[in-house]
Amino acid sequence: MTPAELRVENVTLRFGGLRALDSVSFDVQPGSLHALIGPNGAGKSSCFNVICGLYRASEGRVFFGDVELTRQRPNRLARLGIGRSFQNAALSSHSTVLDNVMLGRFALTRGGFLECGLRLPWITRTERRHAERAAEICEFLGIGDVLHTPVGALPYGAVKRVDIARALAVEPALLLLDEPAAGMNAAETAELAHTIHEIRAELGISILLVEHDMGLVMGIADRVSVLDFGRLIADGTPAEVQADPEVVRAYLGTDHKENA
Amino acid sequence: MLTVRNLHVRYGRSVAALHGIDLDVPDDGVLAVLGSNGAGKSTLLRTISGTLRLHRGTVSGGEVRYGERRIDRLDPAAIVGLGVVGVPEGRQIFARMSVDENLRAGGIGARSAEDRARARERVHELFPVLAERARQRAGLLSGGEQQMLAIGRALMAGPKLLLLDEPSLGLAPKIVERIAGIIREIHQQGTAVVLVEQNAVMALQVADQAVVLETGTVALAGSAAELSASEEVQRLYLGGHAESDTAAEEEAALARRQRVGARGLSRWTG
Amino acid sequence: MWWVRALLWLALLIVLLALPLYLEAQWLRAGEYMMVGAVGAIGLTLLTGQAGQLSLAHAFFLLAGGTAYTVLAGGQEGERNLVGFNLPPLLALLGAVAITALLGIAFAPVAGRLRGIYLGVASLALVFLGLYFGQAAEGLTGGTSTGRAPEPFSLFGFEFSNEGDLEILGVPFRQSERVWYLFLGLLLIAFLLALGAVRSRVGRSWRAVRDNEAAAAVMGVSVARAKAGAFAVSSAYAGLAGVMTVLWFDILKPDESEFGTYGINVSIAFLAMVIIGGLGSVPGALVGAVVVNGLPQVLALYSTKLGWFTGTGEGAFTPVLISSFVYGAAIILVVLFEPGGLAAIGRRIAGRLSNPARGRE
Amino acid sequence: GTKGGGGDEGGEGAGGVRTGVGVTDSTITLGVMTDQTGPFKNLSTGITHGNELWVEDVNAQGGVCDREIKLEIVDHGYKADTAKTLYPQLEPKVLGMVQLVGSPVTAALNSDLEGDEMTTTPASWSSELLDNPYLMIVGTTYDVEMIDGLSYLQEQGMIADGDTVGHIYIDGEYGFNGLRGARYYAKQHNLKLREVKITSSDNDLTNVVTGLRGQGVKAILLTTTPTQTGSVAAANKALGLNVPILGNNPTFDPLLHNSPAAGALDNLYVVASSVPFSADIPKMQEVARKYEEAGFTEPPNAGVPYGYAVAEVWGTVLRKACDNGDLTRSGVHEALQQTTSAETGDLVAPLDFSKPGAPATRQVYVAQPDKSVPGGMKYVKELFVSEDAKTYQAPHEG
Amino acid sequence: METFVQLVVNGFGKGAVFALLALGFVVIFKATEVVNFAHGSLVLFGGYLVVATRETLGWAGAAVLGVVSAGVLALLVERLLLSRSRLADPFSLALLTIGVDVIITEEIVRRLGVSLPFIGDAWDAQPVQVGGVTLFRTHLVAMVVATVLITAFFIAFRYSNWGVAMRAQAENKEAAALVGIRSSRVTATAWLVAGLLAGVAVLFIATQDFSGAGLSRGTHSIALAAFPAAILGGLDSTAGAIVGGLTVGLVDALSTHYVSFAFAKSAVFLVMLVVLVVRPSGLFGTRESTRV
Ligand SMILES: Nc1ncnc2c1ncn2[C@@H]1O[C@H](COP(=O)(O)OP(=O)(O)OP(=O)(O)O)[C@@H](O)[C@H]1O
Ligand SMILES: Nc1ncnc2c1ncn2[C@@H]1O[C@H](COP(=O)(O)OP(=O)(O)OP(=O)(O)O)[C@@H](O)[C@H]1O
Ligand SMILES: [Mg+2]
Ligand SMILES: [Mg+2]
Repeated sequence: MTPAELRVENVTLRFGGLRALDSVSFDVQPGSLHALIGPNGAGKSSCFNVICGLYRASEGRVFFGDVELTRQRPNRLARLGIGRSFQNAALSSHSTVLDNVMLGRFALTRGGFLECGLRLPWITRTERRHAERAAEICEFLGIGDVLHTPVGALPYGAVKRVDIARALAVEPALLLLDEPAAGMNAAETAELAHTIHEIRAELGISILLVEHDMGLVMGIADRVSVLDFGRLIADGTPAEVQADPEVVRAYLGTDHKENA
Repeated sequence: MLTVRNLHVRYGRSVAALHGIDLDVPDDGVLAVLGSNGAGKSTLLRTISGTLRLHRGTVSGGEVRYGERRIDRLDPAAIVGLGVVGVPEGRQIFARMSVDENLRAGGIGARSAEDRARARERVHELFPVLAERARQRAGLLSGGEQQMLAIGRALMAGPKLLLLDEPSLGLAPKIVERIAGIIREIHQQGTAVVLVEQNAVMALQVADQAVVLETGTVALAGSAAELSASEEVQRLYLGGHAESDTAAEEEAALARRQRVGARGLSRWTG
Repeated sequence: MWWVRALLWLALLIVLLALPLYLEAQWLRAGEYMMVGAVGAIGLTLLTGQAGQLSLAHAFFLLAGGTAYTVLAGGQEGERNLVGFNLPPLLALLGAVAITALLGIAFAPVAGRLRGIYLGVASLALVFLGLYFGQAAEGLTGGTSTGRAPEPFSLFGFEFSNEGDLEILGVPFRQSERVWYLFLGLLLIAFLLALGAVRSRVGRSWRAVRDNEAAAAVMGVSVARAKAGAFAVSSAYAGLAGVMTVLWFDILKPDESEFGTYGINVSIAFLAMVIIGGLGSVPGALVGAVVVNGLPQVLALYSTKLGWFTGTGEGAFTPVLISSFVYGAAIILVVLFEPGGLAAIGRRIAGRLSNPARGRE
Repeated sequence: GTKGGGGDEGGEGAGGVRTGVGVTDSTITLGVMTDQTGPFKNLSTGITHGNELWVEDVNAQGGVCDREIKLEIVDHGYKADTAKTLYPQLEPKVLGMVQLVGSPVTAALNSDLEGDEMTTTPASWSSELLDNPYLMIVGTTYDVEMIDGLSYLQEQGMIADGDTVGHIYIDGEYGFNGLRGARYYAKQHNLKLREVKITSSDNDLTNVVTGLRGQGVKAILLTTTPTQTGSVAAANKALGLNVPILGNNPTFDPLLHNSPAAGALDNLYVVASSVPFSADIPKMQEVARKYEEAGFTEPPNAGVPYGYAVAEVWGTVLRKACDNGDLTRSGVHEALQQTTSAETGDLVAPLDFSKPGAPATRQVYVAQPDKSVPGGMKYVKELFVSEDAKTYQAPHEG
Repeated sequence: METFVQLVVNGFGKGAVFALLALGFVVIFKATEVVNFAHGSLVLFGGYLVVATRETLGWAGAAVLGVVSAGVLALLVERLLLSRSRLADPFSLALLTIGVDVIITEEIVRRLGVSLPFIGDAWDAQPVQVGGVTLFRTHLVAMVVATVLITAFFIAFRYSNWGVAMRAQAENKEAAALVGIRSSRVTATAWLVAGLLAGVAVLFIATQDFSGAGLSRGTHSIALAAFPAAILGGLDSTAGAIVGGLTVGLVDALSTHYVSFAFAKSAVFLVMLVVLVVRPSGLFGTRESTRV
């Protein structure tokens, strides 16, 4: 799938009196790695939720190529080629890793209760094929050896990877990652950075990344958008953004150089 | 003074999470605990705070003492009563209660109403957003705001020993700085801290002692400065942070490939 | 070692096939009643265990299914104003299943808005409505006073009743024996369908909706449809169990109070089966049904046979009472010692047989 | 081997009598399917004790047809499913059933009974049951009781043609059959009938009586449980309505005298075809004495004489079958239909089972609660049949 | 009109008792998220002890004993059974209470034998006439008791830490333990209180005025009838218990007369259904809301 451009146009999101997003606009170029950063509560996850249709924008629109996402039901997203990981992982903790990742294949497969129940030959065949692919994705993310372990028994870092694997299992053209490196140490973060690189290089997809680990963001992003109190306060290359005094004030803090 | 001696912990019948941990945290100390995913850091804190049982875990050997008291058999509330208060991994705020009620719940363990009022003031000072959102349902806060609430809630009990499990998780750099500041401040006011962190830079900055756990045992221990200087800590925990340091990244990637023997991921052709 | 498990299942099936040659009619009846329970319990475990929707409406769908079959297969009776369509029994059975599925879908919009115990009690409303309509719609149900006899099931001219002489291996095959095979067949179909669905994308979508609706939606699952689907499937199962119920009783008789053949006690009993068996486990539902539906029957049969608890009079320990105690105690013990239900025990044993646990749940 | 192979098809037994299931050379076994655990355990226990007393008596006199009578008692707890599995176990052991409690149970077993030609006495007096020729109803039916009772009220001047009366009935066989009688009488006498359908599990009828008061009823008819009768009586008084209340046999239980409604029972009239426990007739006094001697702990109720009377009728039928030389099930059935006058020492009005579909009698007593007598009820009118009851046509009659 | 007024009076009178019952559900749910299906059996147990001891202790003594024992039994159930399966989810625990319920109920019904003892001696069947309206004394006393108890709870929940501790530990045992809440003490208290409430309720239920029946299996079913009351008001709301209870009483009374008796029970559930469709967590219940 050739990725399309994601355009966020003047999106405003209100919760009662609170403006979680305030007329936010930015584009994610096809095939690029775009980071969305900002202080806690700035509206990054909310922005993801608007893109995914989980929140209805109060104003503004979001386009993916020609499709207006803000008019789609959330379950259409996967079919449009958008995969997403979650800040809190949002997995079925009693189910196995493989079962969780296979959920990502939902939109790619067919069959209702009767077909599946009867285990028609074509159902079993596709099921097997997709399970192989899911295993391949897990392998790629380094969780291939825990395919049959319930997610609840995994350490946090592995859980985050399962979540990413599930998002990849959608076979997305656009991948949304919400703080994938949270809870990982430096080496693991570096490993993740590499993985993200590889995903983009080998699959040629666009990635929109929310992350607080500036090392990771500045190291791999092509472009960075910065939110603060729901407003877009900066948008540019990592270098530009890092130098922006407004961003330093609102987000990075004074001694970010050493800290980040 | 918290002392951990030869601690063994299991989950269920099959998983041995800790085998033979020894630690000391003096009453005025800050101990940083580093280690990769699954090393047993959270397990260690659960054991100290007495919540291990809630995860079907059991202490299968060794002991934990706080002062003279042996605490590995006490129930969590009694441990809180001794002044040992924890912030669990992954926030675990009371999502359906308001922000304010969360703080109130945190204050239940406090000694007096006065203490409680003082603590609340202080929490609001540290995290103004918690005052602004006092009436909001805690579950609707952003991830970082929830983390702040979790720390604030623990502070409400006026702890003498604070156990923090990855407090910087999901926090913006500026807030991480602030948390570091807070930890220092708490420490100066006479509270000991055990800090489990992935953000080693921050952890080693505020700690005076540090240990590195690897698969349930103490791999390295020493003063924070010593550990910062050690090569392994440099590589695994401090390394990848420099923006330009692609060498470390490469190395890590290589390590991964060797570990899982994975090929790359090719496109799905249907 | 999947073949060990397959062999065990096969052995069980052979035993079940042979039983009518050896068991007396009353034991067959008890067994048939367990099968009725099992079909219903499978439906409920899909809905409550897999899709996470607590339902106490099962008894209502039982009544709906039984009524639908009786009406579709039955004849018009002018004198009593009874409605009937004279359909062939097989068609009537399928019709009943379809009708209950539709009723399930009709309730789905309400169910979709509610969660947990709120949904549970809300669904209880259906049982009370069922009680009311069972009494009021006499043209369909025959009313509480006399009820209405269902057309015996027949398949391609073969009657599952006492009609005609049939003898196999010297054993006269009468209604009890014939119905045993009918129920066994229906149960087998119900069981395999459920198992297949649970292990496929359908089951996966149910579990996803159960655990996190937002995540499920983003992965392409239509939450409303998945929920409605689970409700429809579960009600269809209950409907089939309802058809089996009227065939087993030889009568459709709406209840006179909320405790009866289609009352809250029945809804709760189904819930008990599902939890005793292990929430979400299809084989567990079978075990749960054997415990809950079978125990009182077997205990009553045994105790009269052996002359236990023969006290009459006030305050006597009768078999019915004892089986209530055992039922209660069974529930308590399972929750106390094996919150995962009996299926968890089974899984542990299976886990010892074959090492890596297959991805299920 | 399989379970197949040679059922005993019956044959010639001792004394040249053909015998079948449930009969050996020395015993005749009769079944009792009763409720010792569920909602009807009070009445059922009384009936069972009545049955047992009779068996003792009859065996003391040498049994029937030179055979001892045995009862096979099973408890189904008013659960139709339990009954349905217990039945095939009981069936091969018994000749017939002297007691079958519970309308859902009776309904569930109806086709089995017919298939097995099992003559059975249900503890239910609904004329709807009479379409099954094997069901033997001892006493008159609910519909006839209501008709007789209403004519009693009218004869006493408590109601008049054109009045409004309320009828509270439990949905189901019992209540509906009573209502049938009330409707018939209402039609004959131009009464305005206010029908209130209730369920057997709801006992507080204050709101119902409040409603009837608003409609200006002159009498309240009941086909309810005793508890519900208590509620109606109490509300009748509390709300200042104070109209006569007419209930049929199962509406009264002597336990009502110990309830808060005790003071409100003076308006209650009970019609029944079997006598109350306290009845001043020799046979009843004899049964009462035996009940006391037997040392049963439960307070006696009307179930006891009824249970005794049913068994007496069975005695009559069995003796007739014995005389006919046929103690098989079909023999019993035949004997039943030849029974034109079963005598129970006036415990129950004389019975005639020869007309299929028709109640075996249309005579009733009228009684009123009276705490001072054992059994808690005293006669106010001896056995009688009203004109309306004579012309009434039961649903399966003819 | 007279009929209508009388019906409303009857409805509110019964509603007060339903509110007491609903409060029993609410207390336990608030503290543990467990729906206590055994409430009916606690009600029966309290009643049984009153019956069993009133010969020797006199009515008042027996009533106190009954209330206390129901509380103690509830406490025992919690300590001996529920607290031992701490790792089970609320759902399974609710089922466990069904098991408890079956056993206690069957045993007490067995012990009651064929008797149906009434226990509201102090007020039962002594109506008061005001104008053309009959006020049942049971209803009046129940209203006073319910008002006092529910107000007390409301205050306790609002102004003490008890309420906060309850909800906190209901929601997240681990986090609650970490702030020093003794969850076993909180749950035990909740059960004790719910048991006491059940014991109080039975003094009004097994009466001629309220249920028309003495202590019996039916007493148990009535506790179940309070379910819709608790749900309708919101399972974790004290105010909800009152409003729910009164609504159920009123709907029942009015639909009995204006629609049909047989429909009354369905009517209660239908009203509840409508409320739930509009407010999925009841009138005053805390709304479920989650985010990712
Ligand atoms: N469903 C909701 N209802 C009410 N307020 C909400 C809701 N979702 C988000 N908010 C509020 O909107 C603001 C933005 O939240 P969001 O989760 O988007 O922040 P974020 O940028 O992802 O922060 P973090 O980095 O901490 O995860 C927060 O103040 C949050 O409290
Ligand atoms: N509840 C549990 N049941 C079974 N095993 C568990 C459980 N919790 C943790 N473990 C196992 O115990 C080991 C230690 O886990 P722990 O959570 O203490 O690691 P950690 O160092 O905190 O990792 P992370 O940095 O990912 O939080 C891991 O192998 C983990 O899989
Ligand atoms: Mg976020
Ligand atoms: Mg951890």
